[in-house]
Amino acid sequence: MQGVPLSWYLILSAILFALGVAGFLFRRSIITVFMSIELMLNAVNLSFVAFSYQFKQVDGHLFTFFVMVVAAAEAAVGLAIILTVFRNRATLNIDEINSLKY
Amino acid sequence: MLDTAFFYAFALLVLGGALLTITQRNAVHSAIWLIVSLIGVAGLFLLQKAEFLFAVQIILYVGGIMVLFLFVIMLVNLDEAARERQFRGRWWVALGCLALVAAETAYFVIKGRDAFRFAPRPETPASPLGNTEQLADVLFSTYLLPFELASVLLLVAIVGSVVMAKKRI
Amino acid sequence: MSFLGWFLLTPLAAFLLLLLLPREQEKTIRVAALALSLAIFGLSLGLLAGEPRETDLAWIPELNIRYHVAVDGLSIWLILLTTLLTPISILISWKYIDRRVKEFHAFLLLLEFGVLGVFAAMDLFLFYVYWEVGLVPMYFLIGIWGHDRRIYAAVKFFLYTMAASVLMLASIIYVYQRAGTFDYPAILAMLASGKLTFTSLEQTLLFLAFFVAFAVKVPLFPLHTWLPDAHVEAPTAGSVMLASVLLKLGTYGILRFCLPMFPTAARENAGWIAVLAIVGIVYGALVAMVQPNVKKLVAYSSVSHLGFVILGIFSFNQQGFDGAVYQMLNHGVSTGALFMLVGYLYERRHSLEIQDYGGVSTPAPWLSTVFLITTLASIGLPTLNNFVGEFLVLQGAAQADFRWAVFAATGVILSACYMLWMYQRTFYGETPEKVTHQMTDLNGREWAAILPLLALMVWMGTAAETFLPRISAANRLILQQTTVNVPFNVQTPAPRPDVAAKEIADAR
Amino acid sequence: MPEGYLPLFLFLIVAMIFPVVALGFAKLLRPSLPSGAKLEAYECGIKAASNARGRYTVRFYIVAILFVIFDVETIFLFPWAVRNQALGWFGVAEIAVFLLILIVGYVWAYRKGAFEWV
Amino acid sequence: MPANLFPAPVEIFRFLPEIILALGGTLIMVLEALTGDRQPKNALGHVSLAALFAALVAAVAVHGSPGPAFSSMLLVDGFATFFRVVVIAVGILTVFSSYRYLSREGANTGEYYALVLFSVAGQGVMVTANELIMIFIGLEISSIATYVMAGLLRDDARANESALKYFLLGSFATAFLLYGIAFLYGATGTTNLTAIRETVLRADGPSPLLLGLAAALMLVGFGFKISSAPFQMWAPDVYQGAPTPVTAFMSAGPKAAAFAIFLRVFVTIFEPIGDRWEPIIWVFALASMTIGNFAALTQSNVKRMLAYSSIAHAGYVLVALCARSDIGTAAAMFYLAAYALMNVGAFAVVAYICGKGEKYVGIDDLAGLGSRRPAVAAALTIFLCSLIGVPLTGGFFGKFYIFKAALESKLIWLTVLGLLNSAVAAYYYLRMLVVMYMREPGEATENLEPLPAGLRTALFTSAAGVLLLGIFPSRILEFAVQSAKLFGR
Repeated sequence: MQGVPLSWYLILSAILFALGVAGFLFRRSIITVFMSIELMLNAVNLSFVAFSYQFKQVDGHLFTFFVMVVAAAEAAVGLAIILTVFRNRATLNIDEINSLKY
Repeated sequence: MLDTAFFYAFALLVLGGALLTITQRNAVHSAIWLIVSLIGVAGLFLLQKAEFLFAVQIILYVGGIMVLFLFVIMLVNLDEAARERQFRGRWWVALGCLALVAAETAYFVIKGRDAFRFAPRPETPASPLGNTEQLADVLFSTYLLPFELASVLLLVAIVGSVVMAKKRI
Repeated sequence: MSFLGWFLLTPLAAFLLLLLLPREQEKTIRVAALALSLAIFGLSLGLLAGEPRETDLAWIPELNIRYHVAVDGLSIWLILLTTLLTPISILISWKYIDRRVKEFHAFLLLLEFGVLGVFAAMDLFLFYVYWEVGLVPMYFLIGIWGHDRRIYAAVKFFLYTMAASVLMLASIIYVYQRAGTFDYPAILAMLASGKLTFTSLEQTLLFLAFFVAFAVKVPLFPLHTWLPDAHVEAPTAGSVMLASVLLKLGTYGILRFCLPMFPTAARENAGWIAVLAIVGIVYGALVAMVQPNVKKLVAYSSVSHLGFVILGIFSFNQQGFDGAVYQMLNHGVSTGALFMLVGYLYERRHSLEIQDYGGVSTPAPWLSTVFLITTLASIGLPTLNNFVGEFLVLQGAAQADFRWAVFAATGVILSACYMLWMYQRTFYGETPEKVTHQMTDLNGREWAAILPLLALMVWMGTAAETFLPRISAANRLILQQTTVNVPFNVQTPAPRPDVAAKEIADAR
Repeated sequence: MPEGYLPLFLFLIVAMIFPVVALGFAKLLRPSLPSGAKLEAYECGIKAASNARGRYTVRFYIVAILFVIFDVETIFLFPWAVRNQALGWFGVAEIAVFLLILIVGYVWAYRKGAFEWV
Repeated sequence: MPANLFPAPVEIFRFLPEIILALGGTLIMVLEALTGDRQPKNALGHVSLAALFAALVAAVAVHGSPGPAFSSMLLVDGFATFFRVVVIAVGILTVFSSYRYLSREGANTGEYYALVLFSVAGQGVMVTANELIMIFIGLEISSIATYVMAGLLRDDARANESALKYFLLGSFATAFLLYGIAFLYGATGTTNLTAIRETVLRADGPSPLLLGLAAALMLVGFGFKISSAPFQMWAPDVYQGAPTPVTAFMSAGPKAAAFAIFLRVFVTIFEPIGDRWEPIIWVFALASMTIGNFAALTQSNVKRMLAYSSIAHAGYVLVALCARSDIGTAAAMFYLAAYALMNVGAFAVVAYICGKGEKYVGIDDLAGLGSRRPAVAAALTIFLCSLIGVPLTGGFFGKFYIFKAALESKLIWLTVLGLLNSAVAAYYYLRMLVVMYMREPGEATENLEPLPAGLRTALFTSAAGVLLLGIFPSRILEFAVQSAKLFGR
């Protein structure tokens, strides 16, 4: 197990997660916000595989697989919702979608 | 030694792609950089002997979801959106938060270096089967229920997306 | 389930029965409501006779909450007063209430159910349930059938009581958690036998939480601002019930729960509470003097009269207690009668301002004589009911601290001033022509409503002996409970350092 | 790094380097004097009427969604395919239930006109 | 390949309610596909009701044989059955109150009923899950179904926006939850809750630091799902934008299931590091109560006001969680049941009043309901009294029991502040009572169509339920205490 120690993978996934969170909070267009969610999910997958490589068992892989399946389903539904929002309103800019604020 | 080299290469791909995804003005460029980042992550999976996940990552994420993203970007022709200001409020706030999160993670890793002692796992014998076969055994025996529920999940996704996308249902 | 258990549920049954009647026949609804409330009054007389007046059933066994109701000398007369006044208030609102008659009578009976429950509850949880249930119908009575600023008054009434009683709930749970049961007699037994002891800080905090909740209801001086609004805006029946019964919940609560459970804290705080009571008496009287509106005047007079009751309670002696309880009954009768008569005037003249009246005695002689008797009763003329109560309270207060009695006596004089001055302005002097043709004398229905109260005033004034023995028996028991733990003004039990410190340290 | 995949990566690296080098050299060597006419989108000589990138219609999108979902379904079949003799009838029963539910989805989508290309 | 692992019939029986619901949903979709657009869709509503009632009967029957199923993916115990019944009951009430609403909005499609069934099935899986993967998949099924239900009225801009916000923040929360699960997996090596519990309780268990990190991340994920204080910004917009029956469903069903997994994870697994996360939950509880109540004071839209009130009620349940005792769990269970009933009832009344296109959703639109529809007004009064915490209603007993549990574990300040909060809450609920009874009927209540059958059943069952929980709570309370005692042992 000379390869790369576990903590490097964890640091990498932590930084990736942080980038995803930053992207989610600070980007204006919904598509980029959605992409940062995908980044966060990838960070989670990375740490799962790193832990399961550490434990030499396949459960972690399976969890990652299910996370990917769910991410795909969520992307399909999410983009469909984004589509309906766009059809009703020309912009995809988050700040302008605030008719519910009063 | 070779592994560390590959690790740095893929890590660079992943982090570079991620950083550029969230900073690009044009949505298509963000999508492309996201694909690069996903390929980096796939490489890292491979580095950890998870061939099945490497394949699924490429097919599903890059092949499926990113195609969907590009479709949506094409569909809603985001170029005027590109001209608008992309960052909300002050971007140094973003950097501040990023620094905070990075510091916190570093704190965890350094302080917790010894904390990562895990429950002593019994050394499972390296089974002759390949990664996918092992996964198949586990998937269809102990994790049978999540497998069946995944089909229900996909059914809900089909209903949801078609109901939302179709003009007149 | 003994007689008392069934009796306390009859108002609820009457409430549900009334809901079933169709909305249109208002006549049948009024008659049914009157008949039902009279039946309940008849039943309540049965309480006087039989001896075993207690019911103890398990309601929620897990938390050992029990449907434990009992009646003793203290609460028997208050229950009778409530059951008497409900048919009377239905009678006086025969013409007065014309819209949504069904809901009005339903809420009145629900109010009676809540109030009777409070007087009989012997389980702390059950007491709190009845306390809040009594609140909701009164809120609707003021809010729906009141005058113009009724919504403000109703919301103010609800929030005042709700905010205060929420702290009481916290202390009830705390006592339950320490004692292990809600059953009030069991808690008292534990307190007496020393199994359950509160540190001095605990006892003061708990006492204050209970006391504030009751003081808002009394109302004691600083917390009384909701009463004038509630009275002015409430319909006549609402005012009668509010003045004669709901205000007594506070004083009854203090006597029943505050004193026996936290005797030490009660005695320590007796000083400033008595001062507040006296301030209430004098302040209430002075403000009443300058009120243009009759109902506001009577409301402030209640603040003043109930100041006497509080003074009597916190003088910690037999006369004080007897005087306080008796004064509660007198105030219920005389102020209830006063509000009814003001209601009659309002029904005729549709105005509550005093200057709209004048020389009413010429067109309505009988109305003015009855009004005179009630006014004299409320200012405490001897041979009428308030005199006995006030005299006993002053005697008790003198024993505790002579200065209290001196200031309180001034209150009696002041109340005489504003009441008689008000009477003179409304009933004597020249009669403006609007008054002459609007003012008619009492008709049969109004006579039937006021006569029982007049009879009671005289009966309670002259033959107090019929009522006092039961009251003093109950008071003797309460007095004995408040003294058994600690004689008057002696230092408190040594606080257990570990418990108190730890208690506060990890209070999160 | 499982040894089997080394050639794959070498191939990947070459695949990435080749276009970059080729286009890079071309860009350096050719003259570049851009002018208005040259930069216009070429539409067989006709004057370009609107933005090069016209709007796609929704139905393309629905096909893309259903592609992703049924793509996931096929990926689920991979592990089963690899181990179907060992799993035997038990595996077949599982997969049958899995596919049955998704076939209902397919039939529903078909009846709802998600696939019409009109 | 392990021996033939065909699940024993008892294991399938333990999973029966969810199977019924999923098959019901599939059946509805098949029927929807076969029948064209001409037939009225109420028939599909009845099919969904049949499936829900069958699932309810099954859930009660399954309680007879508790125990793990499907290689301990699933654990049926008192706790699971209690929440299953609550979730299915919420589903039934939602379907009852959405018949009239959907046909009025012209969106009476069969898919709505299928999505309700799938969402309830997802919540059933969440509640009985004994495995982190199951929690995750159950959460996703119920969330995706609810996202789509929120955005069902595609041409209504507000519904779209609410679906979008709900989706983005939902997936954001799920990502945090997953990251927490990853660290939990890393710390203990397994994803099975019972196995994790043993590893954590063992002496040489994982380091509290790693567990703390996992707990913190999962707390963020759960915080979003139950809309507690720091993560509650999405709730008011989403509750206001979504169609009213869906808001009723969202505020009761998924929230109760989210609390169930919150309780299961925090009370059983993170018990050893309890004194680390207890102050955080203390702050969350106080913040939710205060923000929820004070923000609701200034609202003029009923749905938005009820959204803030649901944040406050999430705060009360967090107080029960903060007590970290068996009684605390039982109190939380009881409160969630009472809360679900009164909230769905209140939203059902709003669904009845709001008219086409949700025109009349302001508090003043309730004016004069007391005189026009006394029965509906009486039901809403019961729900409001229960929300305020007036005795003889479920809300009061729930609140009382929670503060009893809190006082037992020395949370004196939290109790006092919580009770004062509920006094403040009385004000904005009273505003609705005032408008309903003490104002002359406005335009909304003037032309109200008669109370449809479905809505009448929903209203009066939930009103009866609230009163039952208030007056005779001992049956349900005893069941909650029993299941809380052997919960996680």
